[in-house]
Amino acid sequence: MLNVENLTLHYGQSQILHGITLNAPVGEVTAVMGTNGVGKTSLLKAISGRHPYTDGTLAVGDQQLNHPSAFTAARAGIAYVPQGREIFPLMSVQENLETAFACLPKDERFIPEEIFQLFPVLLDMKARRGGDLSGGQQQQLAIARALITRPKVLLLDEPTEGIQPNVIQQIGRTISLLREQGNMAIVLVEQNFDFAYGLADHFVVMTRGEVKRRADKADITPEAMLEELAL
Amino acid sequence: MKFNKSLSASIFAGLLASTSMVAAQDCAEPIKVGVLHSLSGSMAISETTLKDAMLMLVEQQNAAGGLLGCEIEAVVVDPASDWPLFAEKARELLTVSEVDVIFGNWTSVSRKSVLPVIEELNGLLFYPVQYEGEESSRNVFYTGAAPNQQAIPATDYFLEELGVEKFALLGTDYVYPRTTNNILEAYLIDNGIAEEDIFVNYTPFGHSDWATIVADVVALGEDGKQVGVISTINGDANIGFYKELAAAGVSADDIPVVAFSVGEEELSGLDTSNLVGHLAAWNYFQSAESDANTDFIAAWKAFAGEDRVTNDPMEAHYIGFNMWVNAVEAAGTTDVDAVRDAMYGQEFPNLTGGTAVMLPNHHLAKPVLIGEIQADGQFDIISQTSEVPGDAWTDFLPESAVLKSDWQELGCGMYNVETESCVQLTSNY
Amino acid sequence: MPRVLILLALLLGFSPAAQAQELQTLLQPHAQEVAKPGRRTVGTVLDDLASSGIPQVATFLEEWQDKSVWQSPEGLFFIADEDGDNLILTDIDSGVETTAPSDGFTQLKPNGGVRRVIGTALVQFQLMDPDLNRRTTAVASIARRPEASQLAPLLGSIDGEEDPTLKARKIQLANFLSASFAEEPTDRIAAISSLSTDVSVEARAVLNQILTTRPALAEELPTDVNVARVLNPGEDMSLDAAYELLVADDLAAPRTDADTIKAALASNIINGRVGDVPVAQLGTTANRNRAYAQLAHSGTVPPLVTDTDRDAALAKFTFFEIYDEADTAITDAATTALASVETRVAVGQSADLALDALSLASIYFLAAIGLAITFGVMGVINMAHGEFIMMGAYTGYVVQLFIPSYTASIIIALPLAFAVTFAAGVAMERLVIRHLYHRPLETLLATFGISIALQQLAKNIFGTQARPLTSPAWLDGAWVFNDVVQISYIRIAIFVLAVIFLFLILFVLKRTRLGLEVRAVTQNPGMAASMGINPDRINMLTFGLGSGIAGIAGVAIGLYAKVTSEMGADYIVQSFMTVVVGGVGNVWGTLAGASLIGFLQKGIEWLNPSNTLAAQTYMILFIILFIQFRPKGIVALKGRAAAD
Amino acid sequence: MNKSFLMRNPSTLWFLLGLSLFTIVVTILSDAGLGVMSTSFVKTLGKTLCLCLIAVAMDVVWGYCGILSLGHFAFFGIGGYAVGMWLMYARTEGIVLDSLATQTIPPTAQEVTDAIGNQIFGVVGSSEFPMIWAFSDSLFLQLLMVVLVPGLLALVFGWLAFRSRVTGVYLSILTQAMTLALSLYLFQNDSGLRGNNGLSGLQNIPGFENTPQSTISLAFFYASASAVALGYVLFAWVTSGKMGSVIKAIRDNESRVRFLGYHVESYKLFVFTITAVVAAIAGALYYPQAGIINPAEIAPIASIYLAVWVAIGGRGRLYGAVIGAAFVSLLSSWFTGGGAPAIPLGFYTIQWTDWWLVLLGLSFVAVTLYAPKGIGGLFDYLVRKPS
Amino acid sequence: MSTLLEVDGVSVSFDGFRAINNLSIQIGEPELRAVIGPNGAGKTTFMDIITGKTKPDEGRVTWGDRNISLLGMSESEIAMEGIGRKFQKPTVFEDQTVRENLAMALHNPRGPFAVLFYKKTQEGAKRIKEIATEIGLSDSLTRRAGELSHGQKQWLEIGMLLAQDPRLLLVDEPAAGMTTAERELTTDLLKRAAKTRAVVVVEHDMEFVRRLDCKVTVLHEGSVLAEGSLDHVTADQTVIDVYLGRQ
Repeated sequence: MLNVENLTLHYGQSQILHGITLNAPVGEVTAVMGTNGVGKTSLLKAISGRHPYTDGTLAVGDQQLNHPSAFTAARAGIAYVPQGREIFPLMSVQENLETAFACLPKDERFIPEEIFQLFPVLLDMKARRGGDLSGGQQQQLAIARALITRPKVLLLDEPTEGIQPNVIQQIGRTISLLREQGNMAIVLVEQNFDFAYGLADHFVVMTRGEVKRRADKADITPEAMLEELAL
Repeated sequence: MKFNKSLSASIFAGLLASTSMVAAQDCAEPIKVGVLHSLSGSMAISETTLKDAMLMLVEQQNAAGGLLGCEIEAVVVDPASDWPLFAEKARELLTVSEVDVIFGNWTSVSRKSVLPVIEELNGLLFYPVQYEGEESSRNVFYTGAAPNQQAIPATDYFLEELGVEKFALLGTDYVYPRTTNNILEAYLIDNGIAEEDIFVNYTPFGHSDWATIVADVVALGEDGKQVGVISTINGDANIGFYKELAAAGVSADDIPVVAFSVGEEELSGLDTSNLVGHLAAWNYFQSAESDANTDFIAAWKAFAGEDRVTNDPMEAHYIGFNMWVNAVEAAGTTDVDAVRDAMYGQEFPNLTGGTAVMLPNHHLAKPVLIGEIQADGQFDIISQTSEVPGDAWTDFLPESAVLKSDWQELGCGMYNVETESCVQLTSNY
Repeated sequence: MPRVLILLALLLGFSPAAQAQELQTLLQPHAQEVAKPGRRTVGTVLDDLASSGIPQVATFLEEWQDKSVWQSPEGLFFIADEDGDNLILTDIDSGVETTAPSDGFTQLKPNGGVRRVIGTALVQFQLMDPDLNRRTTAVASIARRPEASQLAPLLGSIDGEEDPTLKARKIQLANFLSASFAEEPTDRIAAISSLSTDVSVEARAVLNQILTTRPALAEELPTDVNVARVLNPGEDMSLDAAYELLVADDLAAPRTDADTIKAALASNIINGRVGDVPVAQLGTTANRNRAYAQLAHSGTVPPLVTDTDRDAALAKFTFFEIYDEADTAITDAATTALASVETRVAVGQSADLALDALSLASIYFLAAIGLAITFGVMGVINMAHGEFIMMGAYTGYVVQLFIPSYTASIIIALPLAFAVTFAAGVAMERLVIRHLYHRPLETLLATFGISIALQQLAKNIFGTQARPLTSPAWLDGAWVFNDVVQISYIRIAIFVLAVIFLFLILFVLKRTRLGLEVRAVTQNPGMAASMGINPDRINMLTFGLGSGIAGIAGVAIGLYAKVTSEMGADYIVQSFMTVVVGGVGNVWGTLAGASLIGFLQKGIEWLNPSNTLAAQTYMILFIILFIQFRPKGIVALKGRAAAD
Repeated sequence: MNKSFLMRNPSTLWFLLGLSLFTIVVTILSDAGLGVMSTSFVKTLGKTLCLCLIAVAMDVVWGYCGILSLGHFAFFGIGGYAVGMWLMYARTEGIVLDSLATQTIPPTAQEVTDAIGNQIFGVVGSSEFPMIWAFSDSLFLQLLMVVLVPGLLALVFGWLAFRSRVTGVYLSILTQAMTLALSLYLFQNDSGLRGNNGLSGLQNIPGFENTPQSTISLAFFYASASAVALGYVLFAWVTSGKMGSVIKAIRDNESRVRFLGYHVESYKLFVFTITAVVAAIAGALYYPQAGIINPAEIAPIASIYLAVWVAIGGRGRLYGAVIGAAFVSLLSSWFTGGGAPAIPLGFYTIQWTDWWLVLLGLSFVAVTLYAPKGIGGLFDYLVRKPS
Repeated sequence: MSTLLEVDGVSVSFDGFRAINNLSIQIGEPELRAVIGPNGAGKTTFMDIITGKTKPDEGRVTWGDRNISLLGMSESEIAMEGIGRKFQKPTVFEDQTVRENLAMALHNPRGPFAVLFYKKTQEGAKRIKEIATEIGLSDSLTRRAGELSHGQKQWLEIGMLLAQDPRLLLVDEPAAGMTTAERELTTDLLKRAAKTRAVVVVEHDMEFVRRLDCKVTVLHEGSVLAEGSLDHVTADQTVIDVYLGRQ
């Protein structure tokens, strides 16, 4: 579903990504792994249009996206759950969810039942301000918000960062549910090794802006994977 | 600059010589009349009209054969409502364009800016607007009203005819209202009005929030005395003032308002149906009935447009310009000193009937008119005095009462009659 | 004049018999006074007319008051109507209509003072008139010039009055007249006491008139007069003023002022000296006084009255004020009533001041609310905001040119002004501001450029003269609670408009899709874009909204004040201060800022009512200090603009 | 400020050379030489030089230090008022003493003061001698005021503002409010500075009553040129060395400079105050040439225009400010003076007095959008090799 | 090695989020210290607290031989005490030359008037030259800082720190965006600097930290998780868990 070829990206004069190629098939989870500062977040920013990439191609299905701006990327079906959640702090949970309607035609602008089934806590918190939620709740809100756009590609950046274990489990269950539904390609950037390894179908290991290793889950043991990620 | 000017002048002269035989032989150059009125900035509202009036007068004079057999050329400059620029442009007119006379200025501050320049260069200025007096310059002829030709008669009307016992003096905070109100306060106290029965208020230029002030004025009536308002409010601020007055239901029968700065032009900015009966005092109203006025209005509308109105400063320019033309003809030259001498005693018919006379103190003797506002934005003249001689130094302030201006006999604009000496030959700025 | 006299003689000769009955003949001896009446002198004519008993007198007086009476070249008076160059003349006696060319006729224009006197004379004819308007006019005339003689007819007319409002008014007036003029002191006291709850200016006038005093002095305080209070020189009046009173009564010698001394010295110079002081040394006050003392000693000039002399003279006398009204009971009653009224008036004045402040606050709010969106929410410094206000006002003016009905024109002008300024705002955002989002200071410069260009453009199109923008008749006048507390309808309308806008904007921001997207973009533009919101479009619409509101504010401001090309400049600095003081990024903040500024300004004005300019100066100084100590404003909130 | 400083800054030398050349040319063309340049034009040039000086000050505070002050014309005006008070007082004192000398009795000091007060304030409707004028009899003290009053005002205002870390647009609005408050204060007749009329007749220099204005204007022209030269060198010195580095660094990244150990607020205050003082000196030289100063001169719009001159000339380059101020103000007077020929379009004739402001306004927009470095940037582009 | 800086029991919260939680760290003089930790561990906030940018809710920060408290001092005062800081994003003054950048940072009086009348000295020029050589920019002294490559800017910023002559150098991610060769030079630079003073380096790149070869402090959720040599801490199971997200 998501096809990224030879993507390069600069911050000012310094090159952050050196020709990344990434293919995320629909209905599967592709995990991008690597220690801090290897360019994982930059990669997601480039795909979601939040930071312009320098060179390379980006496509969602058959649709070529030529250096999309963030909102064209979103409307093309790339939903982005950023690191740090980026909830709108002064808006209620309901309003946060409704921001996603911008991607939808008028007659589809409703919050599907399913969302509250996935994240029942949001139903209780509907009227609360986004900024007042706990980190875990915010994370769920961020994912729910992304799902309402009916995405073809879901980009998740460190969804477990700073979140208590039970919520992590819940998020994990949600992701596998989404994978099973098979409506979207999921790209997961994660430092939590166990979490990532548990969910992913494919791995892309990055180091210093380059792809160091790519592998399907079947082809690599956790130990080998850890070896790749060694500190 | 000068080089350019003389070059173009000689080209112009050459053109004249080759293409036109209109000018008499001794007219190498046309007689130049400087027009020093703001065409941009805040004062353009009032002054543009005067520039147009001057152009019309010059055109009429040229059509009537020019002056001393020469064409008259109007040199128009724009001091842009910027007071220092008035001095600069006046200097330019006198030294670069070498005009023979200047007609110009509206605000007092612009006149004060120009005074040192024309006194230094011995120019001649005709100033057409009603002003606060307390000034006399050898180089200025004041064709507008001095306080005793507008403020004092209007106050007399209030005292005599309307029986006003308590006065609200409302003004914009600048020199004309300040000085006029000082004079009026002294005058009212002389006429037996107690000091506590005089309420004074100053507001900024363009003030729009009048509710409180109007309420204060209405409250003045609480001791049962007849209240009257003397307004020296300037320009746009009047619109808000009259709107608030109308809204508060203050009719001219309850609290009459007489204004010194509201003319036909100012009234065109608002609906006057609620203001009928309020007053203004001037030396001229468009509604004055005389043949000269009918002709003047017709000529003006033909020149400037059907919807244009005439007003007092225009009449002042009309009289001033014609007097100057006659004085030049009497002197046979445009030389400033000769023209000045010829100016004294010049007579010219007013547009309102009667005759204006130029006095040795450089002011005119003119009748004072009081008009009531009508629903159509014109004034109904209900009182007209005989000619009142303009007085440069008011008799109602102790410092000024001892001063006298007489350039013809005494050769001094600021002559102290007590010490019998001339305080100064230049004017005070 | 001689010609008039001859004519008069002719007239008299022709109809000697009708002389007594005809108004025209009655008027002719007074012709000059009728043609040019004066307030003080017109009384004799009116007395003659009133006592003549001629039935046409009332009509004539009304027409005269109405400036509808003309004098023919022969000196005869007609009621006339202008019809082109002709006059339709109505004979004042017979009512016969004729037509004559208007040449030579002069219209009689009695001035306001005379018209008022005529009105008083008309009272007796109009008070019982079947026409309600005339009765109302008569009552108004009484109110303007209350006289003792009017009390009886007024009381007589009350019972027959059918109109309840007018009847109440008549009773009120009768009460005023009784308080001043009733014969029995008890009647007067009763009337006076009933006024103690009436805060109207008229009631206070009645009471104050009863309590008028005059100053007096005597060696001993007299017991046979109604003394209002004793005046202590130095406390209640200045010592010099008290001494002046003595001088005026020839009870003391006048004081010698500096000019008199100087003049005396100048006329007594002998051999270059005055006394033993050389003229050259007379440049100090001390030396002058020494020289004068020597002159006084030699008897050349009257002696100097020193401060000690003055005080000694004053000590011999008592100064006091006497009521014009001799009856103590009446003045006491009036004093009590007035004290009660004045308490109520003070309360009323505070309320009125608060209303004025509220009104001013709503005007500031209206002027600033568009800016609260463009500057407060988006962080764009739009110096042309004032010009958008101006554009709105001119839109209102142009609409009135085409649509004569003021009501309809305002209804059309409001949305049209919004549309015009919305379009202007969007155009400006697209063409200029979009490129400058990261350079806020330069937005200031660029929009300032647009501001002066728009201002000059308006001058070129509409001229420099102020243009009329007239409110519909139902907004004329004021809501009058009483004579102290009142506020004009147009200000109420502006207040209502401000409230509507407050809620409208809150509604748009909180309850609409646009508002949701605006808030999302404001709080986190990047994330908003990632949710599929086009920030460019939102910025454009938000800016358009802010500008559009400025346009509507312009119509409102134009209605209550003026429409000129420079009107926007009057509001721009204050609008920015309103937003900054209130706290950027919050509509409630703007409300708080406008209220603070409005109430502050009225408060300072109240402290110094004669100088409005000073109030504005101190208000701004206060704001400068306020921002120093609370840089984020009253309602501080984080927003995109708050970041820099 | 030694020779080596100038040697190290050739652009300053070039500027001084150009200015001297300009002065010489003006002298030759003026009445002192060939007489083809009118006195009014010499005055215009002298005034323009003063505007260039304040523009240079503005450039330092804004272009170099990043503080967009919309208040520097207030300081300019205060300088003008301070000098104007002495000029008015001294001139009037001369007249009054002459007139009183004819009296038989010599006047007392009080009479002299009263007469002066009446002369100066009588025309604006009062005759009290306000406290503010206490030092107006002393040229030295008033000249001290030129420096002290704006300096203190800038110091206090700046201290308050910088201390509470009001920056960016907020500071601009605050300085604008300061200007507005000052001009409103001066508009009041009660301020003791003659309200709307301001101080006039300033071109008549006491003690030089018989010197023709052509000479006086040339003298002021020289004084203005010297002030510009000195001011330019001063600011070139301030902005060139380490001080320049620090203030430019504050403009670019205020907090980084803090971490370098510099007390940013003191630097801002220093720059704000010293430019305020120079602005006041420019004003003190300007108004005797203009002849009149009044509150309208201080209106907030004047300070915005000042910023515009600097923006059009090019921020961050001293010569840019000079070019901008000279270019826009001379062009402005050319257009409003009717110097530009009207353009007939057949159906409409473009009169530049009407359309000049529209053009000027749009050119601000164009400069901000397309030429953020202004004319100076263009100049740089032509002079320097592109790097 | 004496204690130069002592952070003791410091906590700070933002909007309810506890960024630093009872953090205690001691830095000696001279010392080279690396601070590592996953995102959000509080590394940058730690530096903010020391340099006065953020005021802690509780705890003490004492400095130097006289144990003065850094809390309550302004940023510039702390800098003058001898604490230099390099930010994550290189912040050199791009409009100015390398020499000017360095000169500004030189340890000299910082008052406006002292700066205004500052005269270039032989000594200062020599020092600039030395530092420029140290950071490998001796040929670029007259170039505008904006023209430098990313790595050079990082070095320049380190050079500016050195010019300040601080006793404590806080360096935030010096190697970000650098090529391998540049990284090596940077480590050498830091190691040399640490010979005479305390240097604290925050860095993600383990390779880089390894090359620094110094004591490592691992931060996690606002407090110290482990401390010791790199080998020691990377062998620590809790550290591995934290780094790999296996709580």
